[in-house]
Amino acid sequence: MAIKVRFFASLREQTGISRKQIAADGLETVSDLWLAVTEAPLDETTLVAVNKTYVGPDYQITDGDEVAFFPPITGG
Amino acid sequence: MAIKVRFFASLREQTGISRKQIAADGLETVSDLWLAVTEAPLDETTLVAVNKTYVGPDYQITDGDEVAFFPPITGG
Amino acid sequence: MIPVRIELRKTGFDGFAEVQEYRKSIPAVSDYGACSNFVGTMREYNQGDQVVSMYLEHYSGMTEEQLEAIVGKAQNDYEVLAALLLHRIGEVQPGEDIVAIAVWSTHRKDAFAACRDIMEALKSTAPFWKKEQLQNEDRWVKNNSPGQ
Amino acid sequence: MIPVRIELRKTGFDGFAEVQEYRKSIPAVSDYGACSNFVGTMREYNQGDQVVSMYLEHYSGMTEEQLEAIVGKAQNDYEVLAALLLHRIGEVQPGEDIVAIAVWSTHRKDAFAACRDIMEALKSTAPFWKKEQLQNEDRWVKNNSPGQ
Repeated sequence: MAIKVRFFASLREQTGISRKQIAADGLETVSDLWLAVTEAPLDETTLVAVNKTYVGPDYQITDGDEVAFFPPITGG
Repeated sequence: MAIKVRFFASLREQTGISRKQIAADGLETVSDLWLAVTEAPLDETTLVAVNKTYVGPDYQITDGDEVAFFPPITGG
Repeated sequence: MIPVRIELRKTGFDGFAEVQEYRKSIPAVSDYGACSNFVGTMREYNQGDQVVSMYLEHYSGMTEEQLEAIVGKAQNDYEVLAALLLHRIGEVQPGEDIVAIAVWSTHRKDAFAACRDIMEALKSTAPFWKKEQLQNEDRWVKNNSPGQ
Repeated sequence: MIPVRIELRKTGFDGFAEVQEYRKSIPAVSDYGACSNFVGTMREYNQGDQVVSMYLEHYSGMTEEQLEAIVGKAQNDYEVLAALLLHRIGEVQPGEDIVAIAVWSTHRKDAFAACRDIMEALKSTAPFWKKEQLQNEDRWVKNNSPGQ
């Protein structure tokens, strides 16, 4: 399946990836996706959104999803 | 002793008095003063200030005081 | 001395314009990161009746002293870097602003709390009285409800 | 439909001027008697360091949706007669405003609570990230402290 992965802020700089299309066959959750892309376990401070909605680390990804990873937010 | 009495808002209209100089000899408290001027007991909702500071009903008046009586405040 | 302005105003004002203007008088790039601002405006209807206009009576001298004490207490209780408190007196029309409060602080917690406390204290201890002119009669507003 | 404006802005603004302008677009004499307004401003110093400028990153699409959900929740929890939420994005200089929130209600209790809740929710759920340019290095701001 095709997943669009996005990283923001410090995670974008650390991974060197802003947005990337992934053939995520065999991956089930957003945690699996993170591990496949970064080769490290998902940190609990990292926030995850699928199709622009916050999800937990066990959220199941499906074909066409846009999955975004970002650090704690600092707006306002 | 000479006391300056002032009434504000609805109390000014009810008493017909805005400000009045009183020879308050024999009066001890602001409650006594109210009774002498209005011929009724001081209502507990009425606020009292002596020399522009809030006081309780038993506050002792002294020569030269400015004593103000007013209803609950409604600013803001 | 931190900048504080407390003022009773006889004529109409726009609360937000006043806060904007006041901010220009305090250091432009300062340590303040947060401003909590409250503007109270005269409504056209009160207790189900249309209010044509309103008269705001005060106790000259005592009202100013109370407002200073109220802002002083907020400065004591919170980090206040600058404050503005402006209150209308005299004849007021519906839609006109009655009160504007603005408190600057480093962070939002103190700014919000100080602004809120000043407003509550003003409603309960500053000598102002509202007389409403309805279409067929006048009436004194009875009292302010705490925290509403 | 109550008037609500939510906007991300790339260029500098004066939060109070924006609230003043916005108010002109809602009914002049309305039922609102109270407006609680918050303006957050970029400080020159953060964590002891002088900050030369700042970059505000956001997640286009999601940020707007989150802000709409935040204001929607406040409308659900409180009486909100009108609301403005304006947030800066991109390059920001010290002394410039970052966020302006204004909530109009009949009485002060709901106005204060809604404005405060919107600000807290924005700080905890709206995707924005601050990168500070110091004199010799850049750094990402680590996190927002709840309620501060």
